[in-house]
Amino acid sequence: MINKADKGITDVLSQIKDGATIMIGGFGTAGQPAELIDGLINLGVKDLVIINNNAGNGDHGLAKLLQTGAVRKIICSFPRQSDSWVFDELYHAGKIELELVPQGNLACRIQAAGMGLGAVYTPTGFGTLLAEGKETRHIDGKDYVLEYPIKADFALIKANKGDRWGNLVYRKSARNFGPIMAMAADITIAQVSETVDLGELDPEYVITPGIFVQHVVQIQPTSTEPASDEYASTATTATA
Amino acid sequence: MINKADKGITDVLSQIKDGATIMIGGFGTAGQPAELIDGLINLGVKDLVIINNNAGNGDHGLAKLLQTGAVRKIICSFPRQSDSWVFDELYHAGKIELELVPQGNLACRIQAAGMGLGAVYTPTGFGTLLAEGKETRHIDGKDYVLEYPIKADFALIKANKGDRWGNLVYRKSARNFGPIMAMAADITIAQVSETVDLGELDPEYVITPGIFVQHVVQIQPTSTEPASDEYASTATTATA
Amino acid sequence: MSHTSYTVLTRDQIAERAAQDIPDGAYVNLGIGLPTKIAQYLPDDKDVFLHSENGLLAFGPPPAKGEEDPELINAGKEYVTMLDGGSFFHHGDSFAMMRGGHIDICVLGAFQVAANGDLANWSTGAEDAIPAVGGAMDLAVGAKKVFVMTNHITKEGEPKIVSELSYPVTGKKCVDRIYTDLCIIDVTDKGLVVTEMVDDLSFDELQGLTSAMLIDATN
Amino acid sequence: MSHTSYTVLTRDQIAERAAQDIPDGAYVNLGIGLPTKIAQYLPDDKDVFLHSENGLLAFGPPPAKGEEDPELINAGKEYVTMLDGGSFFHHGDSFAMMRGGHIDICVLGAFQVAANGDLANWSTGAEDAIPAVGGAMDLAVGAKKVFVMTNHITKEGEPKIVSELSYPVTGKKCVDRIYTDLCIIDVTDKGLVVTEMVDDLSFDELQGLTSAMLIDATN
Repeated sequence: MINKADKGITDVLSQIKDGATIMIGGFGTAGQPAELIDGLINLGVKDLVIINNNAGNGDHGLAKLLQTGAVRKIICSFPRQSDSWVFDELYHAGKIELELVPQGNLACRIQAAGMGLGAVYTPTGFGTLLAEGKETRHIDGKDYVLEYPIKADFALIKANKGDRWGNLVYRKSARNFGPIMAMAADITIAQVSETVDLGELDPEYVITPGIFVQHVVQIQPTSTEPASDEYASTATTATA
Repeated sequence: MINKADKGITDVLSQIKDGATIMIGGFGTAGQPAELIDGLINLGVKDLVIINNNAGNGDHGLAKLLQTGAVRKIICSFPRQSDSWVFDELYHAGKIELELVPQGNLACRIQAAGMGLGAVYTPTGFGTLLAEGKETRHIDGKDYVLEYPIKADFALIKANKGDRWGNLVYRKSARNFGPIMAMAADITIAQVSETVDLGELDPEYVITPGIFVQHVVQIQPTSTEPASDEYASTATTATA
Repeated sequence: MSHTSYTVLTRDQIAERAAQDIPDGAYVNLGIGLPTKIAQYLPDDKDVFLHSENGLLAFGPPPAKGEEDPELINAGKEYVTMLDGGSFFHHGDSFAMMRGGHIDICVLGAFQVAANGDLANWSTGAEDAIPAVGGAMDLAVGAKKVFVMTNHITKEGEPKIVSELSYPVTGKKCVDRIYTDLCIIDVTDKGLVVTEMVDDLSFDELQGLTSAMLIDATN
Repeated sequence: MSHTSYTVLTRDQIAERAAQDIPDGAYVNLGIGLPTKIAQYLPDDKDVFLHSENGLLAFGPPPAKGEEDPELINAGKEYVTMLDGGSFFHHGDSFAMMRGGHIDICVLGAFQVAANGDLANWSTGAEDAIPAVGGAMDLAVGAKKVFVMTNHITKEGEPKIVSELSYPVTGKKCVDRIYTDLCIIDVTDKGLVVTEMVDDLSFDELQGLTSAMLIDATN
């Protein structure tokens, strides 16, 4: 009997080793798996390649992970934000490698990985600095850039509800990269606000079918504070 | 105020002209928009290119459309079935052109059109007769075939419920090609079993957002018979 | 910037004017910053569907104080609400809407627009700046119509509408129309065609503030 | 086909044997026809997730008489049911599961399997036949493991396991294991390795019914 929700954060994350390539869901803080990131920080692995839309905000979550020096390279579309000082400093000090990808190409390359495609011709970025040195092709009157899939060893994502087979539903704009990252990683770890019984998620409305998810970790809500502090931000409060 | 559900079948279909390329949803009869196809037959347009997984069953629906001689070419993955005698006869008589596409490449090429990609490298079909003459590439240890998007002027699909903004939900395995065809056609016409008020479809569970749908046509259920005769099969019973 | 006889449009006035050109039923992406203001001026009797890159269609105005949901934000990371008939989807589908030509109109800010419709709005090319692009390049190539909303000249008085870009390009030949605080310009095969100007501004004055050649079609 | 001393497996026995090799938690696509039978022999104490090309995951056995739903069918167009924990999705996602390497095992029928793992199962190449391929080529290249389930020889007594295909290929070097009514063969870098045979069949007899070279690993 398969139970993908039977382990705690520490246990689940312990599979991640130095040098891993890790997708992290979220657009800004919405959908960012804060507790999984904290768990990753506690794990202390190094030399990571991180794929995320941004490069962290403030001093918590992804920014905190960067601050520990654990990240060798980040692939993202929008690292520069008003509160991205952690990344800014590392970048200016030459301590982190940046691969800047237009947001839609980021999404599309992640999708290509999940779909098993070898490469795609995308119109985005043609003729720009971000396509320099890349192969291009004129197809049916339009110009395209050849882009390769972005795969990952792990995807850490945040969903709203999950069951023991790994089926997931999300909440509002926290969905963003979750479903496509789940498809592109060898091992997808989803933190959820609620674990539900098999059959509680309507098969018509499962957003991420369990085939794309290897672990479901329930995060215990411990406060009713809003926003980024919605849930306790220490990994040790996690239960499964 | 936008109401995409304000026209009947005849009215909506009258935009389709000779020579149109038309995607038709369905896998076998599940998800086949029977009433829209009947409407298309009544319309009497000629020289059509049809994209569907199959090439019709029995003497009704898509098979009946083929029988009228309206179809110049069909793009599909599985035309040969126990009851595909209409297509079989046309094909053997050289009266219809067939482009045979592996089912996953059919899906993927439809998706590529909806996503605005110029082409994709897919592993499916490499080294087979169905990739003969096609460009190939070895990427990261694996062989791929270059495949181009399949677009259409129209998509005729079947959904379960729709609203006046074109949002759709489907029913069980009748979903199949519906959502991806809706994304790949200039004009998508969805027949639905029920038109619901705006807001009745939960935004978390809209499967096809209205941006991909131009017309919603409600088919009046007129019998409780099972299977392919679930609804009246004449276009004239349609209301919107 | 010195002028005597005419009054430049405020940011709100540019937004209000641009809003008039958005037809009923349009699927629209409003870029972060200035273009976002357009939402306030969309008439109630039109159904205009606002799209946001992060997976929202038909979102509505900001929530009431205290009703903010950190998981209901737009691409500018502002709190929004959902209209009845709205939907959520993942980033793949969201950018398919953009890249696949399903968005009717996007309105973007600009550093520069060139005479041929080239757009620069993602990077000034400054050596020490951290590059960031977001969804700008996707919108530029993907939307059916690309509108730009911008001040006509920079704070330093430099023209933003130019013969050729000096800043790094976001999208080639992508801009269809430019709304500035001075005028409206259609980007056409014949060149930049001015269709409206603020009162008391002469075409020659406008040309003087523009380093690309303009064509007067205001009368 | 003539033989005296051994008994070939029935179709059900092949299915039952193959079912034993499907581990708990596997995502499995059972090809139309013979492979479909495997579903009947999956043990109840295992969670095996059956996938169908037309957008089903974790579907269950056929419905009771009178409970058939024409909109709940598998790729073989047979009526099925859904298990608690199942899901529906569109064809794009369904083939992403296959092409993207998310399906652990697919079990396919075969016209021929070559010594190098090439599979032919979609066309006999007959001049007047209408070609049809369905999802066979996607499964062949996409699943992590491709099992073939087939009679060892044709009705006419011709070997189906061959040095090189004479029928058009479905997928190159894709087959990992072959279950026949006579034996189980692993397709390896060293060649075709026989790991099990029916009782009273000698390896030489089996080789005689096979036109590719076999390696005996049954003891």
